[in-house]
Amino acid sequence: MIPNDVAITPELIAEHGLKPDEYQRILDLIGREPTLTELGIFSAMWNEHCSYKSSKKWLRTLPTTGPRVICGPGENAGVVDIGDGQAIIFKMESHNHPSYIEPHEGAATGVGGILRDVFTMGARPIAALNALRFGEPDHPRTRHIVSGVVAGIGGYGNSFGVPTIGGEVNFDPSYNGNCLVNAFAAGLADTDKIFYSEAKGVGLPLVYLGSKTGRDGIHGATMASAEFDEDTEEKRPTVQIGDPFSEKLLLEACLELMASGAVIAIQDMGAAGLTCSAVEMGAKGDLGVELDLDKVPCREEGMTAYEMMLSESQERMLMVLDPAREKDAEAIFVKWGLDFAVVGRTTDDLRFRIRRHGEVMADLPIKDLGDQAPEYDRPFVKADKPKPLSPADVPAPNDISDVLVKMLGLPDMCSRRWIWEQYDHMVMGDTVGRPGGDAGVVRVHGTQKGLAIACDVTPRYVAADPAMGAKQAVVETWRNLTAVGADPLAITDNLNFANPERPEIMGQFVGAIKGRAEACRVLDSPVVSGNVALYNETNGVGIPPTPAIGGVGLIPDVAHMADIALKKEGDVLIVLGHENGHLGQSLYQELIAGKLEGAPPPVDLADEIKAGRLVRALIREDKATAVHDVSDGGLLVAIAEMALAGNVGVELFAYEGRLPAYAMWFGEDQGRYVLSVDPMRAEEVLERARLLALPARIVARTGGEEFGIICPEVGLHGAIELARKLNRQIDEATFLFEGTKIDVTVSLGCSEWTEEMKSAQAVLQIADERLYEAKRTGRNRVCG
Amino acid sequence: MKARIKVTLKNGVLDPQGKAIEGALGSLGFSGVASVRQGKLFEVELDETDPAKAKAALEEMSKKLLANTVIENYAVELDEK
Amino acid sequence: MKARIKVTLKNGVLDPQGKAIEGALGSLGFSGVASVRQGKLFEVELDETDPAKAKAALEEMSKKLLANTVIENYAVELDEK
Amino acid sequence: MSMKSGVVVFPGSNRERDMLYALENITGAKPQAIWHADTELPELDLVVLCGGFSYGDYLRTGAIAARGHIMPAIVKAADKGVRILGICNGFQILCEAGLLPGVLMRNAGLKFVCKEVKLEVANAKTDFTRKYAQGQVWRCPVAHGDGNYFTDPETLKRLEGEGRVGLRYAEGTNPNGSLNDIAGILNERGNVFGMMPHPENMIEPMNGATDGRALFESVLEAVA
Ligand SMILES: Nc1ncnc2c1ncn2[C@@H]1O[C@H](COP(=O)(O)OP(=O)(O)O)[C@@H](O)[C@H]1O
Ligand SMILES: [Mg+2]
Repeated sequence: MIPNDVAITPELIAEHGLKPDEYQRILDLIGREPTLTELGIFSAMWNEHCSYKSSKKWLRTLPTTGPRVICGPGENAGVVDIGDGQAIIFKMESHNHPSYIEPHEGAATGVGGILRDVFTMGARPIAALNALRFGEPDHPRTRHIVSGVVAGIGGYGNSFGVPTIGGEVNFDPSYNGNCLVNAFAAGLADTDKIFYSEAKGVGLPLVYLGSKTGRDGIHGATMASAEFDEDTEEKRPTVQIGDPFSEKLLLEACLELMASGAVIAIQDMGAAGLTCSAVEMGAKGDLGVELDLDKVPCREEGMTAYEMMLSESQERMLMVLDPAREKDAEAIFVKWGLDFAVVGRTTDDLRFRIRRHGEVMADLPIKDLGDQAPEYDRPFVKADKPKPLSPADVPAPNDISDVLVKMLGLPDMCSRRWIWEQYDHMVMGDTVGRPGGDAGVVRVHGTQKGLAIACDVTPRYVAADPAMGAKQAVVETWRNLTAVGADPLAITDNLNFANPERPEIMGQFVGAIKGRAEACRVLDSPVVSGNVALYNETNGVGIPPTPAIGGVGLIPDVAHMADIALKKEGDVLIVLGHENGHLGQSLYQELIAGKLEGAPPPVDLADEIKAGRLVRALIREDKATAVHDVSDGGLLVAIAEMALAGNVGVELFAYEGRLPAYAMWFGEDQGRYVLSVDPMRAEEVLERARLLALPARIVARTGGEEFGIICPEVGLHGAIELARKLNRQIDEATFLFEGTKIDVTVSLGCSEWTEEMKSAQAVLQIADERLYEAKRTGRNRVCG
Repeated sequence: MKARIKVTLKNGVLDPQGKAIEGALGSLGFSGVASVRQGKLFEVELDETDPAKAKAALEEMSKKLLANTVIENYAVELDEK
Repeated sequence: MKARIKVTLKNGVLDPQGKAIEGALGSLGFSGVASVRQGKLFEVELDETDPAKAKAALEEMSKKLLANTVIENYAVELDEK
Repeated sequence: MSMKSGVVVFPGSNRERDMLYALENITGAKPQAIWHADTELPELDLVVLCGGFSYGDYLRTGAIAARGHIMPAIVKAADKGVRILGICNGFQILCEAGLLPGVLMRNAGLKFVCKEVKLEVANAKTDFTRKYAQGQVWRCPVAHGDGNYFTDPETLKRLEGEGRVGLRYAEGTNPNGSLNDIAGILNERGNVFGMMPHPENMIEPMNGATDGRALFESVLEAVA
């Protein structure tokens, strides 16, 4: 048992994560020494996670409103109007630390938490995504973390029954000590049936819903209890276990309850469970809250007030009930086999009062717990802006195809199929854009409308230039939505940074906010929800700044959308957008020069808007049969991904522009798309781009099951040499599938354009013949 | 040599399976079941014949693979011969 | 009264998990593992205090729910007091 | 003629909406949702046990649901010759309830797998496959962690010998290690069918193909 009247020592205060001046603030506010339970409540409310004390000042500068925004940040999730009386409700949230400690359960409960955020507001979840960052693949812990996290995300979402339709994954040594697990969820609700957390009405019952409370996730408390507890039987794990089955029941019960009209306000119990939810509900409604903890359904015996107030047991909710409906409400929960208990009531005295065994364990001013939380204007320094590089500052490759092959085999670039095949992406029957494309798409059930969702950020860009990198993350998300034919609506974000008490980290944060705010404002994509995860740092080594973005877009008619898979032979591939061969901070640079340098690619928001409009129009007019935005790895990678997705080959045309070929193929210039277009329409597409003053050119032709490479000025001999090398490299390259290496073989045929040959067609035909010869004679070889 | 490794959830760790089973037993008419916790049981056959060495190897296996020591306990039992 | 029920796969029934564990143990460098079979362990707390009755109830539970007797065997063990 | 169908909803079912939607879309008649705690079934031509994670898949997949209150009524209906279709978790429940032989074990790869597979119609004379051609290969998604069909050699021989294997994974797409690539089997009488894949998620062009429709159309024809 943890007594309530222990002496509050400086050590105890420190163990609760409170600084001496913060403790002084508590003393000033309540005019006496807090009880242990009260100290616990303050520490929960005033920690970074709940109070946003380091970030609040800056978050206020983000654009959060717009004609479609029904509810911006401040509630469990953001709400955006999608027309016809419906709204999409979405948010992204981190579960980084728990996932590092126990990958499976940490990731699972992260998914559970974000799903609850969405259905607390009255929405049925219709899509989930996840943005993941892991340490380097060879690091001893990485494998364990990756497989646990992926299984945990799948295990929860699959059982709950929400399609997981996308996400992103990066591997980098800087995440060795701190993985990032950011979970996104979106749900659908009627605009007139959205539920909020603001309590209304004095003397109304507060009802506890869901699973029982155990001693899960009581962080500060475990340390504390170890001290107080003379005979601790065993050190209790603080890990929370996810129970997707209970969550599914909670979803159905809550939606039924909401439809019954019994709910006045509702809030899920997330971080700092009962404390945070009760205080928020009361404080928002200018009401006090009284809880009788003896009524709280508990899983374990002898739980103290301290433990109950800080427990982070999952799958729980708190609501203010219309007392006239108590019987019906209870019947619904009994039917679904969940706990339903009146545990308190609202009051008019603005106090947060907790009783246990008839004794008052805490009695605090409810508004001060939230409003008076410390807020910091932390000092920050901005890093110098890196200098833009010219293509010539980055070495040329020995040969281009060699780079392509290596690039496609990079852990950050190889197919994520082994991940998303572990996620049920088909459940609910409305998945129209499966994972593997630019954005996942789900149909709005019963309509022709579609919702496109994508997650993006490129940490190496943000590390080099936080403002530009954060801006880039917004536009990349925006482009991914555009590439499937959606009008981007709004975004949510998950700002993952290291220790904000270091001015250079705070500098990254401030820079990222500025870049983000600008992009959102210009692109008219307000931030409607989000999450800040700071202190991602172990032994002084922090993560690179990783402000992940989740974007949602609307497709008016899913009969007119696009994906990345090439559909047919004989199309031409048009690249739209400015080509400057930008190689600073590119994958190419990392691969060839072994380091990242210079400025990240600049973003031109006005051009983005123009290009986006054109792409969406072409998709809706069915004039582009496949679309992909150009991102990591540049144009050649984008084309290869389209070819691989569609199992249609491509012949690239020789390039005769002003850029060095490697910069053209691997430059990561922003604002670009590759469109697969019927040759009959190519002229029209090029013309429409010209009218917008956007560059566009034909780069390739689709056809064959092969990927052709044209190598000017090397001769047949050179080509055979190159092919042999390619063959060797593919043989040696590591392709990861399901976390294990798989062998890939390739057969290559070569031919030379000689005087006698009349056309390119003929050259290709000969190469084709030789390729088939290579396949016939045993694969994995070169014929020339 | 045959051995058994029992892996059980630590005290206080939520056991959703056990909870569901309790419920199912109740609705099948079994009353008086105060609690059910579900664990795992591994039956292992080793070439090793020295009990002390076998035990040490099994402890290693449990720690490294069979049990998730963040949330689970394990116990190794050798079949006496 | 506390009791344990062990549920194990019958001989000849495929055990994909056991197989995978054998493989994983091998790649972790544990040699000499002839076989691994994975089973379940239920720790049950009963209100019943009479051992014979408790045992009978546990057998019933095993047959009706805890084991799939088509593919699994079970064994009930009471904690001696 | 319209078909009266119902979908049983257990705690943790999660493809009931998909199934209700598919049935209405294909048969033109609104199916009923049947609550697991009921003990009687309405008069129906087809009872569907849908996909999901009934009782969280805890203990064994389908085990707890198979002992639920509604099950005696389903067994009775099966005895009377009512068509019973179990998809995914529904298949697992039918096996646990003894309405179909064998069990669905952990996938051989030990991981949950969601992907499109190819199904081959191994017997096109059943009430659930008659609208397909014998040997026809069609596209269908799977989404399960325990779909590895296993049974003893005699039962397997009987299933094969009596034409009770309705569907098989085709062209090397077996996602779970099932014996003989079995994707779906029938009971002796031919009115109970269980399969792991999800034809209800393959019924409209926007799903990528409409290959799953014929399965429901088969039952529609059979009961007409
Ligand atoms: N963790 C994940 N979960 C589900 N899908 C993922 C995950 N990571 C990547 N994907 C999918 O793999 C595809 C490739 O990802 P990525 O290269 O990040 O796309 P892009 O560059 O277009 O943003 C996308 O369809 C993405 O949704
Ligand atoms: Mg993209």
